[in-house]
Amino acid sequence: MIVHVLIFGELARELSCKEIAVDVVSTAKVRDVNFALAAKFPAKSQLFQTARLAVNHAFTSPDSPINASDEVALIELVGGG
Amino acid sequence: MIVHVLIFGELARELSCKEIAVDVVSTAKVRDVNFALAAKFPAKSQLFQTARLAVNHAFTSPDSPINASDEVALIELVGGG
Amino acid sequence: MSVAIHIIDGPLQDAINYGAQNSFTQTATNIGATLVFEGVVRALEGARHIRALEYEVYEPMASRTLAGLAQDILATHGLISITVEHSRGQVSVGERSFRLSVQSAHRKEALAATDEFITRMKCDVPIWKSPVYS
Amino acid sequence: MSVAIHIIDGPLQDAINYGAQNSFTQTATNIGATLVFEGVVRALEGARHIRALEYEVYEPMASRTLAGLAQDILATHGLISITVEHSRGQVSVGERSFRLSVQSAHRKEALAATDEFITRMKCDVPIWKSPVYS
Repeated sequence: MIVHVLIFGELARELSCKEIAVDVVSTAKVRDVNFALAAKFPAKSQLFQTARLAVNHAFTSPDSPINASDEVALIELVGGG
Repeated sequence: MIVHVLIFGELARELSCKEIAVDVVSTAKVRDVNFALAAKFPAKSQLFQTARLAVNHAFTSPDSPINASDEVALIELVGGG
Repeated sequence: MSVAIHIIDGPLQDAINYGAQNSFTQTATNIGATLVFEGVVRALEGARHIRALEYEVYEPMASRTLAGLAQDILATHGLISITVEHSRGQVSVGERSFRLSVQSAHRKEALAATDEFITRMKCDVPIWKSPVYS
Repeated sequence: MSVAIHIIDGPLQDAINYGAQNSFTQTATNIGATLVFEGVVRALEGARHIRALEYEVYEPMASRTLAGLAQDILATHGLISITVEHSRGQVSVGERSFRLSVQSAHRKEALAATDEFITRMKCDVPIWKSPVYS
């Protein structure tokens, strides 16, 4: 299935996109999305493997299952204030 | 010589006065004023022996000399804010 | 005990007066300390001069995360209230992008809560800032 | 770098806006954090209900001591400015008797300076407060 991951800030500017589509198996968990992101951008492999993903506007564990309809966002390098 | 010591707050209310006169020798130092206050109010002996005295609006050492014309104030138990 | 979160477009305006005056509820008369912290955009970001910062806010997650954080800090530190205001979009140098207002019985918990709130906000709240050069 | 001390008769009014807006000096554009701490008179002093606090201020020593303390804290913590306002005379429950306004480059020094300022003020500054019962 295709999962769309929202990205923000410097990272979005650097990659010139606001959303990354990755292909994962239908039984995928959150960590599989991390691995798929890392595989798609080898130069950012470390960042994507460890980045926190929010699913439907909440942080989740790497073990949580994921669906194609979920809203997934990469929450990393934030800097409010 | 007579030295006048200004007092404030709870202590002034408790003793029903805003100024205490004590008699000290003309070569007296700040600590002699403390001792004279303690002798005058035995019930407050401990407080007066250790209380910080300001001379002419500045904290001074117990060894500083003192004159009858100095403005002496007992700065203890403050509670600004 | 109350928590309020506001995401504001552009720079923050002057603070609403959070003082306890004219609000003699049981709670208000227990307020002994109010602390207002404001974040202001500085002219230098690293070594480069900037004109503004652009704040990107991922909603509703940002508001939810701020509210959860505020509730947690309120309870942990025994505060009376927390109000959070954060800008979205462009905020020029010298303007304010963030305001945290805390009411508590004593100063210690207000200071500790402010420190902890900002530290945790910078880790967990999905708000990104980007420099805007002249 | 500036220090200002104000002894005010009665309760403090709303804060002047210490923000850096519209003051684009070299110093102002380095302000990244402003912190305003206010002390409010609480209804309970110990276990007893009070109507107000009466502040007795020994001048000019109080202003001098506050200024010396502010200068010291400004230098130690590398702040941009400190403004101190303290009431003299009667301040009712819910009203403000003390305000410390700090400007700095970052939040850490503003918080640390506020904490240290208030702790030292309560030891060294000749201001006494007495409860006024209803």
